[in-house]
Amino acid sequence: CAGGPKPEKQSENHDSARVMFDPAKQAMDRGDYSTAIKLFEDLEARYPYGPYAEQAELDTAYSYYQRGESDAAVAAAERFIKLHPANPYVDYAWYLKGIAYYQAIQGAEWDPDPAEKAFATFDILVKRWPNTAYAADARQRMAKIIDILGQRNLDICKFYYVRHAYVAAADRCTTVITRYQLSPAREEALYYLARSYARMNLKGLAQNTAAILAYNYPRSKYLGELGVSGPAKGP
Amino acid sequence: CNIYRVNVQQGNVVTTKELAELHPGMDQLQVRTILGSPLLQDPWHPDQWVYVYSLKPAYGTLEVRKIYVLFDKDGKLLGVQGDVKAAAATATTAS
Amino acid sequence: FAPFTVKNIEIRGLEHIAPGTVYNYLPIHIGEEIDDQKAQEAIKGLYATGFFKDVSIARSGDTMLVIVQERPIISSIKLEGVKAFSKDEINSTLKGLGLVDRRIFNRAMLDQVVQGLQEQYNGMGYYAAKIDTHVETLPRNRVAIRIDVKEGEQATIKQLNIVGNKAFSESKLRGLFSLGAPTALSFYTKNDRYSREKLMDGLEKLRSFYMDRGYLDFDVESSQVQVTPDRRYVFITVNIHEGPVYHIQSVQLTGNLIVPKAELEKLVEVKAGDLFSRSKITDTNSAIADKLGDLGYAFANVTPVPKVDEKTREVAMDFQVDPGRQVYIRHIEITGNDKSRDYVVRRQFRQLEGALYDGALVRRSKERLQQTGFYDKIDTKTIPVPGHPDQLDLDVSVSERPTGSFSIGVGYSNAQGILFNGSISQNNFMGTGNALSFSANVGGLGTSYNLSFTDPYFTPDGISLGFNLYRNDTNLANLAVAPYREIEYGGTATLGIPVLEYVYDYMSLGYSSTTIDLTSASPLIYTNYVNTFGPTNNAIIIGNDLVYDSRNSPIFPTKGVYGSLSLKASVPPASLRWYKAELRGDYYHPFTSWLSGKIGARYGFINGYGGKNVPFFNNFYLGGPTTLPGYQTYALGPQVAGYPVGGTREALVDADLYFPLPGLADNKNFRMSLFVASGWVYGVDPNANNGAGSYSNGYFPSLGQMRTTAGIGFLWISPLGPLRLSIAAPLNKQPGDLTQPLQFTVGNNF
Amino acid sequence: CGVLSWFTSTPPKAPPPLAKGEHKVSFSTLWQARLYGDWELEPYQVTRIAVGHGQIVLADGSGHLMNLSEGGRQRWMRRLDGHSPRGPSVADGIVYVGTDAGKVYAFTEADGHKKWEVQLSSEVLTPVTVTAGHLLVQTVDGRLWSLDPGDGKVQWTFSMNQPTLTLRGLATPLVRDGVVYEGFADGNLVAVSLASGAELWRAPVAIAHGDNELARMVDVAASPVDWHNEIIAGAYQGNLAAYGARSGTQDWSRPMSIYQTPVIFNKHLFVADAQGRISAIDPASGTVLWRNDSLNGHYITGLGACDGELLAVDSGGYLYAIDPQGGHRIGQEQVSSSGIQSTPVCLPDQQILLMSGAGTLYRVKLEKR
Repeated sequence: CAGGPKPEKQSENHDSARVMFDPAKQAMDRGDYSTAIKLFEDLEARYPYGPYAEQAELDTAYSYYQRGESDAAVAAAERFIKLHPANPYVDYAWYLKGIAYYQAIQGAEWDPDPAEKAFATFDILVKRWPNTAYAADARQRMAKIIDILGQRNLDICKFYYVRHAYVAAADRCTTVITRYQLSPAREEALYYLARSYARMNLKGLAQNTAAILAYNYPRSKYLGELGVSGPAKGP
Repeated sequence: CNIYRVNVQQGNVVTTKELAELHPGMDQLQVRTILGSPLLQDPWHPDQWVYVYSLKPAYGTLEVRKIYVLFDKDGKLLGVQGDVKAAAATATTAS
Repeated sequence: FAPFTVKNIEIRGLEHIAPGTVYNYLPIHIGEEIDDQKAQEAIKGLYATGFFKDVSIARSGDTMLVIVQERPIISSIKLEGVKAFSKDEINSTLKGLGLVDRRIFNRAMLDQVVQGLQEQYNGMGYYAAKIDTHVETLPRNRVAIRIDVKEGEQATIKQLNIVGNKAFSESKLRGLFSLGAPTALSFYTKNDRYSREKLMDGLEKLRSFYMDRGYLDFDVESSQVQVTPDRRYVFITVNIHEGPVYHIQSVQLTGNLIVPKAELEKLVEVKAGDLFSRSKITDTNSAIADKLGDLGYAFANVTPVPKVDEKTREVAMDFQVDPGRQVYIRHIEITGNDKSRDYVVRRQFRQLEGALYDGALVRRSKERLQQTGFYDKIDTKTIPVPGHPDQLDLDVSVSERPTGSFSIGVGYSNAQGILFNGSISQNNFMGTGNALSFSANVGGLGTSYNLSFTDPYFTPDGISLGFNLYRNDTNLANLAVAPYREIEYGGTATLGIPVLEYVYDYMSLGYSSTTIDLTSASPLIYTNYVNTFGPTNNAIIIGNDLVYDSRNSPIFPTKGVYGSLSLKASVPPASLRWYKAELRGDYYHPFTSWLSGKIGARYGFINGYGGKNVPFFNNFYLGGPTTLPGYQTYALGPQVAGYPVGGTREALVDADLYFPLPGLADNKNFRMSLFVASGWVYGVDPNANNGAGSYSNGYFPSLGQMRTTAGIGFLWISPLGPLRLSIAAPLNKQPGDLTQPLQFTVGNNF
Repeated sequence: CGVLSWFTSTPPKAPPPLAKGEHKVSFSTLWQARLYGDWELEPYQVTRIAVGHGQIVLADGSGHLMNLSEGGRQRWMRRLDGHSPRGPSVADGIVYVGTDAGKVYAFTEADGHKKWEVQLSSEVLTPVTVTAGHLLVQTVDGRLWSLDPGDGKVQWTFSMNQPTLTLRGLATPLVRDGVVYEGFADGNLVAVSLASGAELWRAPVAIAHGDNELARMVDVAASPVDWHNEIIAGAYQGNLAAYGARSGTQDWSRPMSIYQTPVIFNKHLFVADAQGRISAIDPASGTVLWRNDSLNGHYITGLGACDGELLAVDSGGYLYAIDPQGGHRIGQEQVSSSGIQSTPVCLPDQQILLMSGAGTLYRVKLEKR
């Protein structure tokens, strides 16, 4: 995480705050996060303002994140953002909030809530601070989230397709195609969309979809089954 | 004894009475208030809405009814196609 | 001041907050024009941050002067003298309002807390309560807050007086109120403590009491709460106007009924001639709305329009039905499933996406989710889809319950003494909904190993497939039962087919091999069997169990019915030849939110065929904590030379009352029960062929033989597995019965 | 089991002893009569003992109305629907009584024959004020009723809306020259025409203030008293104020919390406030002549006057004599351990009638030392 902030001129407050800050920082650096959190929170109670307090708030969030307590990390990061919206390290706070949510993601087949919240937080980060050090990593994680959510909607599409609920299947696959185009699930989603349309006797839509599948994925293994050969004419 | 299955109903119920209320030139909002919003999003043709109704009874074959609603470029109703009546859809569960 | 363009912004009075923060919340920037109106906006914006006690904007030349006074930070909050509420209840409200250490202090918030607390104290009848706060300023713009409370005594109700009642006695009406003058039980019910909610709730009960008995014009004209000057006693006066009794003149159904009128008329609970009853009318409304809800009309509503005829004191009821639009479910969003995979939850849903909304299906789906036993909290909410008035999303949030138990432990049961058991079982294995478990038990009765796997959704339609393999080495020597040692191993495959909504049919095929070796004390009946059929026998068992299960939870059911008919037979080419039928039925009924009851019955018989009689090791055994508490395990039934030998017929009936442990009402893993059970195992004639015993095939027990016990039970689903304690007294003990009043088992015993 | 709640409540405080040399008056109980039925009166509401010629009429806590002879012997007794916390009134041979079941009765004083009874809308919590042609009562739902003495029919009603939380106890209406003056639970003193019930004027004796229902209670529960066409009224947690009888304009007002009815004799107004401090006030100007704080914290249940001395009674069952000029206590005696429930009634030859919370009638002799 970022280096310590440059000390400010108020002498009296500055020294006694630092006296409390250093042991907490050392505890964090050696990985003893629970003591670090305790010391940081004591410091904030005694010296609620000033650079050390701000740094303590950030480090508390980071320590919670390292201990895997994503909710507490998110809460600490949010408090920093409200208190110091103009602080130079506020982009780091947004990033911390994002990775705390990201940490709680279990995968495509589980609770989608943390994934959606992580995506929204990273989205704000990359839009407000496009060239911050954390934007690159944030974009990478956003792509990963798109893959996960895309796969999730594809799984649900297949769940309903097998149970003859073709409108539901088509709708879920369309969500993959429209909202998660970059996810690898798009290919299979196009395939199941085409089959759903076929099952519902919507021949025109089925052919369109098959053509788009062929156009985007010329060597897709699903083309054979759809009775579509190679790169047909465009949609 | 056969397995207990559940009827599978999908899509919008559109009655001939509602269809009769449509007349060309209506905008999309008017069509939506009469027919309701289509459950099936057509990703490829923004100016075409597809109202599908399907019912697969627990032990019977799938029966599908579909209605295409077509709009011109600036969203005015052009016309309606499709088997408004309950056409017996061919059994396509074979594949 | 006159509007001017801001060349420079200067902020004064900042002690700790960074200037950047103020700039960020200031809506005005350098180079912009500022006038009074914009200045006001800026001031409002800065106040909204909650950081500042005072904000003002002035002009000096072309610089905009922003003068602020920071609000202090709370460094500590102390709360003294609170006894009526739990401390953390108050702390969480304080936290909610932001009155926590390290937060910014705001006088208005403190007053709000004090007022809220006073309001709550008044609500609970602490009329003499006094709350005062001390805010002590500390260096570096911090404050220490102390709230001390003198609660005083809680005012008790001296008298609840109802004036104007003619049709019903005052004591009957007072019974409707949960508050009133002190009674012997007041120390427990606290009914003599005044609170506004209790009064309002009582008035509502009074109103529905009258409105359900024909008093259409009933009205509570006024209700007064009076307190004595020393604020120790409260008097409540309720002045009512009963009005005449009304009857229903006629009932009509109007509006767009969607379904044929006759179908809805069946749901109407009031008919001409009945007394007017508000609850029957509201029940009719919801019955019709539910019926339409099942056909997609989620927003159907029914307005009962009464036409009152003062003279004849009759009311013509017109139920106006407005179905509203048919509504569809677009998406079902499942959250909170941090263990079960999405499809494990989704497959329990009878309501599909992209389909008409059906209230009954949603209710049934929630019930099915509960029956999995995977979740302890299930909330479903319908959220309208923006822009599509006729579409809803169904949000399902579940909170998972630990479904697995990895237990290596020590068990104890009277029957087996110390019991070592280890089991790994997980009925939501890797979140797939499949159940996998392996268990090993070593105990006084011998050892048993069992591996079982079930996939409840082998096919999308819900056909389940399960296997289990087992090996039991049993030594009945130290039981009070006819001693023999038995080694049995085998396996079964079961296919579960859903036949109706609540009905499953399980077809099973199994193989088992049993080797017996007798001891010197084994009764003649056993030695005869072994001599004729040899010590080792195997069996190919085909079985069909038909199960009806609508219980609301597999662990602690309080509602629903469980019934099963099980037919099993051991068929050639295996050596054993028998067929067995067992019938079981349990009916659960909830009396109140915490009290529920069950009546159950079990009957079974087993016969040999093809010239072979029933192998004694397949006999029915009854007795013990899980079947007939109060009798030793397997100790019921006819005895041969002082040893119970089980029987080829079993009959058992029981009635139980379930209630939570007092004080632990909301803990889901504890339950107590009062029970009466009566059962008997028979079909063996102990003194036939000179004491060697023989099998008679009379099917029904004589009532005299049925042993009955009654007692109290205690069940705790502990991490070690179910812990069962029962104290039961046999009511018609006969000489030679092997009873055991106190029985205790921990961990699963086989 | 009302008694149970008595024991759980804290025992009333004993008063401080008299100052040396001040003991000028002593009381001795002549007789006491245990009344019929079990008792459970309310020590917060002054019960009236009506004294006819040679007879004492009173009501007990369990719904009995009794007529006793001077010597305390019971002459007749009637059972009422509900009980009557504020007791009966007697006027030209007729006993009028209202009950908490909302009924008003009229009995002949001589033989207790019931002339009529009528049902009102709520609890009748005031004794019946009897005037020529009108009976006046107030019910708990804030309604002032005027009934025809002949048959009890309702002549007119006047009502004020009630705050959600009020004090237990209502002001007995005062009637002067064809005008009814009555205090209400919302803190107003209202003048109403006796004949028609039309409102003449209303004056706020106190304005509700404070942030919760309790602090906002400002009931005018003490009955108004009149002095030289001025009406003096007091409000709980409010003021003691005087108003022109005709105009309703306020002459003077003094912040004080009052719920017991003040007493006027030899040109002084004596009043006991909610904290138990007794003061003497010049009714014309409202200035306080003296204030006796020795009974602070006591629950004064009634004020009276007898043989030139000021009398006070409290929930501890003590009867006090106070020098009207100097304001210090000159006599005190515990008449009953269960609190005095009625205002002291002064009989000729220095005798005082008192009724205790547990339902015993005392006849006490006052002797000057």
